[in-house]
Amino acid sequence: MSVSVSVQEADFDTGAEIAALSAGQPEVGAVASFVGLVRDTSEGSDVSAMTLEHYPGMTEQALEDIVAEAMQRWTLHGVRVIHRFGPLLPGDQIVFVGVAGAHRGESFEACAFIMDYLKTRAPFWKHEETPEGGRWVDARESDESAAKRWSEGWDDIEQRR
Amino acid sequence: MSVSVSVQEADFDTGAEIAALSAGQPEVGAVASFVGLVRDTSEGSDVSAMTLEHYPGMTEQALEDIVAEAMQRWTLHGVRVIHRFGPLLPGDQIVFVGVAGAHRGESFEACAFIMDYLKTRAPFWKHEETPEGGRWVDARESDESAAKRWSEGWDDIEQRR
Amino acid sequence: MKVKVLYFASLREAVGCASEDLDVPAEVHTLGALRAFLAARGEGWEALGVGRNVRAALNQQMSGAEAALAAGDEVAFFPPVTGG
Amino acid sequence: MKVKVLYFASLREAVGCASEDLDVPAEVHTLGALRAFLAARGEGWEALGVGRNVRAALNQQMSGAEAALAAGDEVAFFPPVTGG
Repeated sequence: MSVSVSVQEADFDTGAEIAALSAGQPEVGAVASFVGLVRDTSEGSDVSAMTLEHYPGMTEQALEDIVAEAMQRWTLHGVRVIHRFGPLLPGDQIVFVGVAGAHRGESFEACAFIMDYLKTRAPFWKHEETPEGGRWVDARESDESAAKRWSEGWDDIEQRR
Repeated sequence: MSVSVSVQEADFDTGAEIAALSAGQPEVGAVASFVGLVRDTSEGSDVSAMTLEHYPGMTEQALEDIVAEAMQRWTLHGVRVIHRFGPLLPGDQIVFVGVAGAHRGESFEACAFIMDYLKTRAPFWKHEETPEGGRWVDARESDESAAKRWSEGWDDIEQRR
Repeated sequence: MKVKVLYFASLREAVGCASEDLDVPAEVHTLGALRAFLAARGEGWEALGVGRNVRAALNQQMSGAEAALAAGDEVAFFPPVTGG
Repeated sequence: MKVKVLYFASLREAVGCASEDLDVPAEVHTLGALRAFLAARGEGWEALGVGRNVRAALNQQMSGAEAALAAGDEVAFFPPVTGG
Protein backbone atom coordinates (compact mmCIF):
# COMPACT_ATOMS: atom_id res chain seq x y z
CA MET A 1 0.00 0.00 0.00
CA SER A 2 1.49 3.31 -1.03
CA VAL A 3 -0.24 6.62 -0.43
CA SER A 4 1.55 9.88 -1.05
CA VAL A 5 1.04 13.48 -1.98
CA SER A 6 3.59 15.92 -3.41
CA VAL A 7 3.39 19.65 -4.08
CA GLN A 8 6.38 20.63 -6.17
CA GLU A 9 7.74 22.91 -8.88
CA ALA A 10 9.44 20.03 -10.71
CA ASP A 11 7.84 18.03 -13.50
CA PHE A 12 6.96 14.37 -12.90
CA ASP A 13 7.30 11.03 -14.73
CA THR A 14 3.78 9.74 -15.32
CA GLY A 15 4.84 6.26 -16.41
CA ALA A 16 7.05 5.77 -13.36
CA GLU A 17 4.28 6.97 -11.04
CA ILE A 18 1.75 4.56 -12.55
CA ALA A 19 4.21 1.66 -12.39
CA ALA A 20 4.97 2.42 -8.74
CA LEU A 21 1.26 2.13 -7.87
CA SER A 22 1.21 -1.59 -8.63
CA ALA A 23 4.86 -2.53 -8.07
CA GLY A 24 5.15 -5.37 -5.57
CA GLN A 25 1.38 -5.50 -5.16
CA PRO A 26 0.07 -8.41 -7.25
CA GLU A 27 -3.41 -7.91 -5.78
CA VAL A 28 -3.71 -4.71 -7.85
CA GLY A 29 -5.69 -5.32 -11.03
CA ALA A 30 -6.60 -1.77 -12.01
CA VAL A 31 -4.76 1.55 -12.06
CA ALA A 32 -6.75 4.60 -13.13
CA SER A 33 -4.90 7.85 -13.59
CA PHE A 34 -5.30 11.42 -14.68
CA VAL A 35 -2.89 14.03 -15.99
CA GLY A 36 -3.92 17.70 -16.21
CA LEU A 37 -2.03 19.90 -18.67
CA VAL A 38 -1.74 23.61 -19.41
CA ARG A 39 -3.90 24.44 -22.44
CA ASP A 40 -2.89 27.12 -24.95
CA THR A 41 -6.33 28.76 -24.93
CA SER A 42 -8.68 29.82 -22.17
CA GLU A 43 -12.00 31.64 -22.41
CA GLY A 44 -11.29 32.37 -26.08
CA SER A 45 -7.85 33.90 -25.51
CA ASP A 46 -4.44 32.54 -26.35
CA VAL A 47 -2.46 31.61 -23.27
CA SER A 48 1.30 32.02 -23.59
CA ALA A 49 2.23 31.15 -20.00
CA MET A 50 0.75 30.37 -16.62
CA THR A 51 1.79 30.71 -13.00
CA LEU A 52 0.30 28.55 -10.29
CA GLU A 53 0.15 30.21 -6.89
CA HIS A 54 -0.52 28.05 -3.85
CA TYR A 55 -0.82 28.22 -0.08
CA PRO A 56 2.31 26.45 1.19
CA GLY A 57 1.59 24.28 4.20
CA MET A 58 -2.12 24.08 3.61
CA THR A 59 -1.80 22.58 0.14
CA GLU A 60 -0.27 19.27 1.20
CA GLN A 61 -2.74 18.93 4.08
CA ALA A 62 -5.71 19.63 1.81
CA LEU A 63 -4.57 16.99 -0.68
CA GLU A 64 -3.92 14.48 2.09
CA ASP A 65 -7.41 15.07 3.48
CA ILE A 66 -8.94 14.47 0.05
CA VAL A 67 -6.97 11.25 -0.38
CA ALA A 68 -7.97 10.11 3.14
CA GLU A 69 -11.62 10.68 2.27
CA ALA A 70 -11.23 8.65 -0.94
CA MET A 71 -9.66 5.81 1.05
CA GLN A 72 -12.63 5.81 3.41
CA ARG A 73 -15.07 5.60 0.54
CA TRP A 74 -13.36 2.90 -1.54
CA THR A 75 -11.07 -0.06 -0.91
CA LEU A 76 -7.86 1.09 -2.55
CA HIS A 77 -4.34 -0.30 -2.74
CA GLY A 78 -2.50 2.90 -3.55
CA VAL A 79 -3.01 6.59 -4.26
CA ARG A 80 -0.55 9.11 -5.65
CA VAL A 81 -1.22 12.83 -6.09
CA ILE A 82 1.28 15.34 -7.48
CA HIS A 83 0.45 19.02 -8.03
CA ARG A 84 2.91 21.51 -9.42
CA PHE A 85 3.20 25.22 -8.66
CA GLY A 86 5.20 28.08 -10.14
CA PRO A 87 5.65 29.06 -13.82
CA LEU A 88 4.32 26.69 -16.49
CA LEU A 89 3.92 26.73 -20.28
CA PRO A 90 1.21 25.33 -22.56
CA GLY A 91 1.58 21.56 -22.80
CA ASP A 92 3.22 21.33 -19.36
CA GLN A 93 1.88 18.82 -16.86
CA ILE A 94 0.09 20.40 -13.87
CA VAL A 95 -1.37 17.55 -11.86
CA PHE A 96 -1.22 13.78 -11.59
CA VAL A 97 -3.70 11.55 -9.77
CA GLY A 98 -3.22 7.79 -9.83
CA VAL A 99 -5.32 5.21 -7.99
CA ALA A 100 -4.63 1.47 -7.69
CA GLY A 101 -7.39 -0.97 -6.78
CA ALA A 102 -8.36 -4.60 -7.23
CA HIS A 103 -10.96 -3.77 -9.90
CA ARG A 104 -11.61 -0.91 -12.26
CA GLY A 105 -14.80 0.44 -10.68
CA GLU A 106 -13.23 1.75 -7.51
CA SER A 107 -10.08 2.95 -9.26
CA PHE A 108 -11.99 5.03 -11.80
CA GLU A 109 -14.39 6.46 -9.23
CA ALA A 110 -11.75 7.35 -6.67
CA CYS A 111 -9.57 9.00 -9.32
CA ALA A 112 -12.44 11.17 -10.57
CA PHE A 113 -13.49 11.93 -6.98
CA ILE A 114 -10.00 13.10 -6.03
CA MET A 115 -9.81 15.38 -9.08
CA ASP A 116 -13.27 16.84 -8.40
CA TYR A 117 -12.43 17.57 -4.77
CA LEU A 118 -8.97 18.88 -5.61
CA LYS A 119 -10.56 21.33 -8.07
CA THR A 120 -12.70 22.90 -5.34
CA ARG A 121 -10.70 22.36 -2.14
CA ALA A 122 -6.96 22.46 -2.81
CA PRO A 123 -5.59 26.01 -2.47
CA PHE A 124 -4.10 26.62 -5.93
CA TRP A 125 -4.80 29.60 -8.17
CA LYS A 126 -3.97 29.94 -11.86
CA HIS A 127 -2.70 33.21 -13.30
CA GLU A 128 -2.41 33.22 -17.08
CA GLU A 129 -0.68 35.47 -19.59
CA THR A 130 -2.80 36.41 -22.60
CA PRO A 131 -2.47 39.03 -25.40
CA GLU A 132 -4.83 41.18 -23.29
CA GLY A 133 -2.46 40.93 -20.31
CA GLY A 134 -2.23 38.81 -17.18
CA ARG A 135 -5.39 37.61 -15.46
CA TRP A 136 -6.53 35.27 -12.73
CA VAL A 137 -8.54 32.30 -13.90
CA ASP A 138 -12.12 32.32 -12.62
CA ALA A 139 -13.43 29.28 -10.79
CA ARG A 140 -15.86 27.32 -12.95
CA GLU A 141 -19.38 26.65 -11.72
CA SER A 142 -19.09 23.21 -13.33
CA ASP A 143 -16.29 22.35 -10.93
CA GLU A 144 -18.54 23.09 -7.95
CA SER A 145 -21.29 20.88 -9.36
CA ALA A 146 -18.80 18.12 -10.19
CA ALA A 147 -17.69 18.07 -6.55
CA LYS A 148 -21.30 18.14 -5.33
CA ARG A 149 -22.19 14.95 -7.20
CA TRP A 150 -20.19 13.09 -4.56
CA SER A 151 -22.90 14.39 -2.19
CA GLU A 152 -20.60 16.36 0.06
CA GLY A 153 -19.84 19.62 -1.63
CA TRP A 154 -18.10 22.73 -0.54
CA ASP A 155 -20.94 23.92 1.69
CA ASP A 156 -20.80 20.79 3.81
CA ILE A 157 -17.11 21.28 4.34
CA GLU A 158 -17.69 24.81 5.51
CA GLN A 159 -20.31 23.68 7.96
CA ARG A 160 -18.54 20.60 9.16
CA ARG A 161 -16.12 22.43 11.45
CA MET B 1 -5.78 14.02 -33.15
CA SER B 2 -4.46 10.51 -32.72
CA VAL B 3 -6.68 7.46 -32.50
CA SER B 4 -5.22 3.99 -32.55
CA VAL B 5 -5.81 0.46 -31.39
CA SER B 6 -3.25 -2.33 -31.00
CA VAL B 7 -3.67 -6.01 -30.20
CA GLN B 8 -0.26 -7.43 -29.42
CA GLU B 9 1.73 -9.94 -27.38
CA ALA B 10 4.36 -7.37 -26.43
CA ASP B 11 4.24 -5.25 -23.29
CA PHE B 12 3.70 -1.49 -23.62
CA ASP B 13 5.16 1.72 -22.15
CA THR B 14 2.34 3.45 -20.28
CA GLY B 15 4.19 6.73 -19.78
CA ALA B 16 5.08 7.02 -23.46
CA GLU B 17 1.49 6.25 -24.48
CA ILE B 18 0.10 8.92 -22.17
CA ALA B 19 2.65 11.48 -23.35
CA ALA B 20 1.84 10.74 -27.00
CA LEU B 21 -1.84 11.53 -26.36
CA SER B 22 -1.10 15.21 -25.73
CA ALA B 23 2.14 15.67 -27.70
CA GLY B 24 1.81 18.52 -30.19
CA GLN B 25 -1.78 19.16 -29.10
CA PRO B 26 -1.78 22.15 -26.74
CA GLU B 27 -5.59 22.16 -26.74
CA VAL B 28 -5.48 18.97 -24.63
CA GLY B 29 -5.98 19.74 -20.95
CA ALA B 30 -6.89 16.32 -19.60
CA VAL B 31 -5.63 12.78 -20.18
CA ALA B 32 -7.45 10.00 -18.35
CA SER B 33 -6.00 6.53 -18.56
CA PHE B 34 -6.41 3.01 -17.30
CA VAL B 35 -4.05 0.07 -16.95
CA GLY B 36 -5.38 -3.42 -16.25
CA LEU B 37 -3.01 -5.92 -14.66
CA VAL B 38 -2.93 -9.66 -13.98
CA ARG B 39 -3.86 -10.28 -10.33
CA ASP B 40 -2.32 -13.10 -8.32
CA THR B 41 -5.67 -14.29 -6.97
CA SER B 42 -9.04 -14.95 -8.57
CA GLU B 43 -12.23 -16.31 -7.02
CA GLY B 44 -10.25 -17.21 -3.92
CA SER B 45 -7.53 -19.19 -5.71
CA ASP B 46 -3.91 -18.31 -6.30
CA VAL B 47 -3.16 -17.57 -9.92
CA SER B 48 0.34 -18.49 -11.08
CA ALA B 49 -0.08 -17.65 -14.76
CA MET B 50 -2.66 -16.61 -17.33
CA THR B 51 -3.14 -16.98 -21.05
CA LEU B 52 -5.27 -14.57 -23.05
CA GLU B 53 -6.94 -16.12 -26.07
CA HIS B 54 -8.45 -13.81 -28.66
CA TYR B 55 -10.20 -13.84 -32.03
CA PRO B 56 -7.60 -12.45 -34.44
CA GLY B 57 -9.11 -10.14 -37.00
CA MET B 58 -12.26 -9.47 -35.03
CA THR B 59 -10.43 -8.10 -32.00
CA GLU B 60 -9.01 -5.00 -33.66
CA GLN B 61 -12.32 -4.27 -35.36
CA ALA B 62 -14.25 -4.63 -32.11
CA LEU B 63 -11.89 -2.24 -30.33
CA GLU B 64 -12.05 0.24 -33.21
CA ASP B 65 -15.85 0.14 -33.12
CA ILE B 66 -15.83 0.85 -29.39
CA VAL B 67 -13.45 3.78 -29.84
CA ALA B 68 -15.56 5.13 -32.73
CA GLU B 69 -18.62 5.03 -30.50
CA ALA B 70 -16.77 6.91 -27.75
CA MET B 71 -15.73 9.56 -30.26
CA GLN B 72 -19.34 10.02 -31.30
CA ARG B 73 -20.44 10.48 -27.70
CA TRP B 74 -17.72 12.86 -26.53
CA THR B 75 -15.49 15.50 -28.08
CA LEU B 76 -12.08 13.91 -27.76
CA HIS B 77 -8.60 14.81 -28.99
CA GLY B 78 -7.04 11.38 -28.88
CA VAL B 79 -7.71 7.77 -27.91
CA ARG B 80 -5.26 4.90 -27.54
CA VAL B 81 -6.20 1.30 -26.76
CA ILE B 82 -3.71 -1.56 -26.37
CA HIS B 83 -4.74 -5.09 -25.45
CA ARG B 84 -2.28 -7.93 -25.05
CA PHE B 85 -2.81 -11.63 -25.75
CA GLY B 86 -0.79 -14.77 -25.08
CA PRO B 87 0.91 -15.88 -21.86
CA LEU B 88 1.05 -13.42 -18.93
CA LEU B 89 2.14 -13.51 -15.30
CA PRO B 90 0.73 -11.82 -12.16
CA GLY B 91 1.67 -8.14 -12.21
CA ASP B 92 1.86 -8.06 -16.01
CA GLN B 93 0.01 -5.34 -17.86
CA ILE B 94 -3.00 -6.58 -19.88
CA VAL B 95 -4.73 -3.52 -21.25
CA PHE B 96 -4.19 0.22 -21.66
CA VAL B 97 -6.86 2.80 -22.44
CA GLY B 98 -5.91 6.47 -22.68
CA VAL B 99 -8.20 9.35 -23.62
CA ALA B 100 -7.19 12.97 -24.26
CA GLY B 101 -9.75 15.78 -24.10
CA ALA B 102 -9.97 19.47 -23.42
CA HIS B 103 -11.41 18.94 -19.92
CA ARG B 104 -11.48 16.12 -17.42
CA GLY B 105 -15.18 15.26 -17.60
CA GLU B 106 -15.16 13.83 -21.10
CA SER B 107 -11.75 12.18 -20.68
CA PHE B 108 -12.79 10.30 -17.54
CA GLU B 109 -16.16 9.26 -18.94
CA ALA B 110 -14.86 8.12 -22.31
CA CYS B 111 -12.06 6.13 -20.65
CA ALA B 112 -14.50 4.32 -18.33
CA PHE B 113 -16.92 3.79 -21.21
CA ILE B 114 -14.27 2.19 -23.41
CA MET B 115 -13.22 -0.16 -20.60
CA ASP B 116 -16.83 -1.13 -19.85
CA TYR B 117 -17.56 -1.88 -23.50
CA LEU B 118 -14.26 -3.65 -24.01
CA LYS B 119 -15.07 -5.93 -21.07
CA THR B 120 -18.30 -7.13 -22.72
CA ARG B 121 -17.63 -6.80 -26.46
CA ALA B 122 -13.98 -7.38 -27.28
CA PRO B 123 -13.33 -11.07 -28.02
CA PHE B 124 -10.72 -11.96 -25.41
CA TRP B 125 -10.88 -14.88 -22.99
CA LYS B 126 -8.73 -15.42 -19.90
CA HIS B 127 -7.47 -18.87 -18.98
CA GLU B 128 -5.74 -19.01 -15.61
CA GLU B 129 -3.49 -21.51 -13.89
CA THR B 130 -4.37 -22.25 -10.26
CA PRO B 131 -3.34 -24.96 -7.76
CA GLU B 132 -6.60 -26.73 -8.73
CA GLY B 133 -5.56 -26.70 -12.40
CA GLY B 134 -6.26 -24.56 -15.42
CA ARG B 135 -9.66 -22.91 -15.82
CA TRP B 136 -11.45 -20.39 -17.97
CA VAL B 137 -12.43 -17.21 -16.18
CA ASP B 138 -16.20 -16.72 -15.97
CA ALA B 139 -17.69 -13.48 -17.24
CA ARG B 140 -18.82 -11.28 -14.37
CA GLU B 141 -22.42 -10.12 -14.15
CA SER B 142 -21.08 -6.78 -12.87
CA ASP B 143 -19.34 -6.24 -16.21
CA GLU B 144 -22.64 -6.59 -18.05
CA SER B 145 -24.31 -4.08 -15.76
CA ALA B 146 -21.36 -1.70 -16.03
CA ALA B 147 -21.75 -1.69 -19.82
CA LYS B 148 -25.52 -1.26 -19.54
CA ARG B 149 -25.18 1.96 -17.55
CA TRP B 150 -24.13 3.62 -20.80
CA SER B 151 -27.68 2.76 -21.90
CA GLU B 152 -26.72 0.58 -24.84
CA GLY B 153 -25.83 -2.81 -23.52
CA TRP B 154 -25.16 -6.10 -25.16
CA ASP B 155 -28.81 -6.71 -26.06
CA ASP B 156 -28.99 -3.55 -28.13
CA ILE B 157 -25.91 -4.56 -30.04
CA GLU B 158 -27.44 -7.92 -30.79
CA GLN B 159 -30.60 -6.32 -32.05
CA ARG B 160 -28.98 -3.52 -33.94
CA ARG B 161 -27.90 -5.64 -36.90
CA MET C 1 -24.30 -23.03 -48.51
CA LYS C 2 -20.73 -23.07 -47.27
CA VAL C 3 -19.64 -21.11 -44.20
CA LYS C 4 -16.61 -21.10 -41.97
CA VAL C 5 -17.25 -21.68 -38.26
CA LEU C 6 -14.84 -20.83 -35.46
CA TYR C 7 -15.00 -21.81 -31.77
CA PHE C 8 -13.13 -20.09 -28.95
CA ALA C 9 -12.04 -20.64 -25.36
CA SER C 10 -14.10 -23.07 -23.23
CA LEU C 11 -16.47 -23.67 -26.15
CA ARG C 12 -13.56 -24.65 -28.39
CA GLU C 13 -12.45 -27.15 -25.74
CA ALA C 14 -15.99 -28.50 -25.24
CA VAL C 15 -16.61 -29.20 -28.92
CA GLY C 16 -13.02 -30.24 -29.59
CA CYS C 17 -12.73 -28.08 -32.66
CA ALA C 18 -11.23 -24.64 -33.34
CA SER C 19 -12.40 -24.11 -36.91
CA GLU C 20 -14.31 -25.96 -39.59
CA ASP C 21 -15.59 -25.40 -43.10
CA LEU C 22 -19.23 -26.39 -43.05
CA ASP C 23 -21.82 -27.05 -45.71
CA VAL C 24 -24.94 -25.78 -44.02
CA PRO C 25 -28.24 -27.58 -44.75
CA ALA C 26 -30.73 -25.57 -46.81
CA GLU C 27 -33.11 -25.01 -43.90
CA VAL C 28 -30.46 -23.26 -41.75
CA HIS C 29 -30.81 -19.56 -42.54
CA THR C 30 -29.83 -17.82 -39.31
CA LEU C 31 -27.14 -17.85 -36.62
CA GLY C 32 -29.69 -19.26 -34.18
CA ALA C 33 -30.62 -22.10 -36.52
CA LEU C 34 -26.94 -22.87 -37.09
CA ARG C 35 -26.36 -23.00 -33.37
CA ALA C 36 -29.28 -25.45 -32.90
CA PHE C 37 -28.02 -27.56 -35.80
CA LEU C 38 -24.54 -27.80 -34.26
CA ALA C 39 -25.86 -28.43 -30.73
CA ALA C 40 -27.62 -31.56 -32.06
CA ARG C 41 -24.34 -33.16 -33.16
CA GLY C 42 -23.92 -35.06 -29.92
CA GLU C 43 -21.22 -35.36 -27.28
CA GLY C 44 -19.52 -32.06 -26.50
CA TRP C 45 -21.80 -30.09 -28.81
CA GLU C 46 -24.49 -29.69 -26.15
CA ALA C 47 -22.26 -26.79 -25.00
CA LEU C 48 -24.03 -24.86 -27.77
CA GLY C 49 -27.47 -25.91 -26.53
CA VAL C 50 -30.41 -23.94 -25.23
CA GLY C 51 -29.73 -22.28 -21.89
CA ARG C 52 -25.96 -22.21 -22.37
CA ASN C 53 -24.38 -18.78 -22.27
CA VAL C 54 -23.09 -18.55 -25.83
CA ARG C 55 -22.20 -15.45 -27.84
CA ALA C 56 -21.83 -15.32 -31.59
CA ALA C 57 -20.17 -13.19 -34.22
CA LEU C 58 -21.09 -13.04 -37.89
CA ASN C 59 -18.29 -11.84 -40.12
CA GLN C 60 -16.43 -10.61 -37.01
CA GLN C 61 -19.34 -8.54 -35.67
CA MET C 62 -21.15 -9.49 -32.47
CA SER C 63 -24.52 -10.74 -33.70
CA GLY C 64 -27.82 -12.11 -32.45
CA ALA C 65 -29.71 -15.33 -33.16
CA GLU C 66 -31.83 -13.74 -35.88
CA ALA C 67 -28.84 -12.69 -38.02
CA ALA C 68 -29.15 -14.10 -41.54
CA LEU C 69 -26.46 -16.39 -42.96
CA ALA C 70 -25.04 -16.08 -46.45
CA ALA C 71 -22.61 -18.25 -48.40
CA GLY C 72 -19.00 -17.51 -47.50
CA ASP C 73 -19.82 -16.06 -44.08
CA GLU C 74 -17.44 -16.42 -41.16
CA VAL C 75 -19.33 -17.42 -38.03
CA ALA C 76 -17.87 -17.69 -34.53
CA PHE C 77 -19.32 -19.11 -31.33
CA PHE C 78 -17.78 -18.41 -27.94
CA PRO C 79 -18.52 -17.85 -24.24
CA PRO C 80 -19.03 -14.32 -22.87
CA VAL C 81 -15.77 -12.42 -23.23
CA THR C 82 -13.44 -11.91 -20.26
CA GLY C 83 -10.66 -9.63 -21.46
CA GLY C 84 -9.62 -6.26 -20.11
CA MET D 1 -6.08 38.88 20.33
CA LYS D 2 -3.30 38.46 17.79
CA VAL D 3 -3.76 36.44 14.59
CA LYS D 4 -1.84 36.07 11.37
CA VAL D 5 -3.79 36.83 8.19
CA LEU D 6 -2.79 35.72 4.68
CA TYR D 7 -4.23 36.79 1.32
CA PHE D 8 -3.85 34.91 -1.95
CA ALA D 9 -4.17 35.39 -5.70
CA SER D 10 -6.55 38.13 -6.92
CA LEU D 11 -7.50 38.97 -3.34
CA ARG D 12 -3.84 39.52 -2.43
CA GLU D 13 -3.53 41.90 -5.37
CA ALA D 14 -6.78 43.73 -4.51
CA VAL D 15 -5.83 44.42 -0.89
CA GLY D 16 -2.16 44.95 -1.71
CA CYS D 17 -1.00 42.69 1.08
CA ALA D 18 0.20 39.06 1.23
CA SER D 19 0.45 38.62 4.98
CA GLU D 20 -0.03 40.64 8.14
CA ASP D 21 0.06 40.17 11.89
CA LEU D 22 -3.12 41.63 13.21
CA ASP D 23 -4.38 42.58 16.66
CA VAL D 24 -8.06 41.78 16.35
CA PRO D 25 -10.57 43.99 18.22
CA ALA D 26 -12.29 42.30 21.14
CA GLU D 27 -15.67 42.13 19.39
CA VAL D 28 -14.30 40.09 16.45
CA HIS D 29 -14.79 36.45 17.42
CA THR D 30 -15.37 34.65 14.13
CA LEU D 31 -13.98 34.39 10.61
CA GLY D 32 -17.05 36.19 9.30
CA ALA D 33 -16.62 39.07 11.74
CA LEU D 34 -12.94 39.34 10.81
CA ARG D 35 -13.83 39.46 7.15
CA ALA D 36 -16.35 42.27 7.77
CA PHE D 37 -13.81 44.14 9.90
CA LEU D 38 -11.21 43.96 7.13
CA ALA D 39 -13.70 44.85 4.38
CA ALA D 40 -14.37 48.14 6.17
CA ARG D 41 -10.74 49.27 5.87
CA GLY D 42 -11.39 51.16 2.64
CA GLU D 43 -9.88 51.17 -0.81
CA GLY D 44 -9.08 47.70 -2.11
CA TRP D 45 -10.50 45.99 0.97
CA GLU D 46 -14.04 45.99 -0.43
CA ALA D 47 -12.84 42.86 -2.27
CA LEU D 48 -13.65 41.13 1.04
CA GLY D 49 -17.12 42.66 1.17
CA VAL D 50 -20.57 41.14 1.18
CA GLY D 51 -21.46 39.47 -2.11
CA ARG D 52 -17.84 38.90 -3.12
CA ASN D 53 -16.89 35.27 -3.72
CA VAL D 54 -14.37 34.80 -0.93
CA ARG D 55 -13.17 31.55 0.67
CA ALA D 56 -11.39 31.28 3.99
CA ALA D 57 -9.15 28.88 5.84
CA LEU D 58 -8.59 28.76 9.58
CA ASN D 59 -5.31 27.14 10.57
CA GLN D 60 -5.00 25.76 7.04
CA GLN D 61 -8.43 24.12 6.98
CA MET D 62 -11.21 25.39 4.72
CA SER D 63 -13.65 27.06 7.12
CA GLY D 64 -16.95 28.89 7.19
CA ALA D 65 -17.98 32.31 8.47
CA GLU D 66 -19.07 30.96 11.86
CA ALA D 67 -15.65 29.46 12.71
CA ALA D 68 -14.40 30.84 16.05
CA LEU D 69 -11.09 32.70 16.23
CA ALA D 70 -8.47 32.13 18.91
CA ALA D 71 -5.21 33.90 19.68
CA GLY D 72 -2.36 32.70 17.49
CA ASP D 73 -4.62 31.44 14.72
CA GLU D 74 -3.54 31.55 11.08
CA VAL D 75 -6.33 32.87 8.90
CA ALA D 76 -6.33 33.03 5.11
CA PHE D 77 -8.71 34.71 2.66
CA PHE D 78 -8.71 33.89 -1.04
CA PRO D 79 -10.89 33.53 -4.14
CA PRO D 80 -12.35 30.13 -5.10
CA VAL D 81 -9.49 27.80 -5.99
CA THR D 82 -8.59 27.07 -9.62
CA GLY D 83 -5.89 24.41 -9.52
CA GLY D 84 -5.89 20.96 -11.08
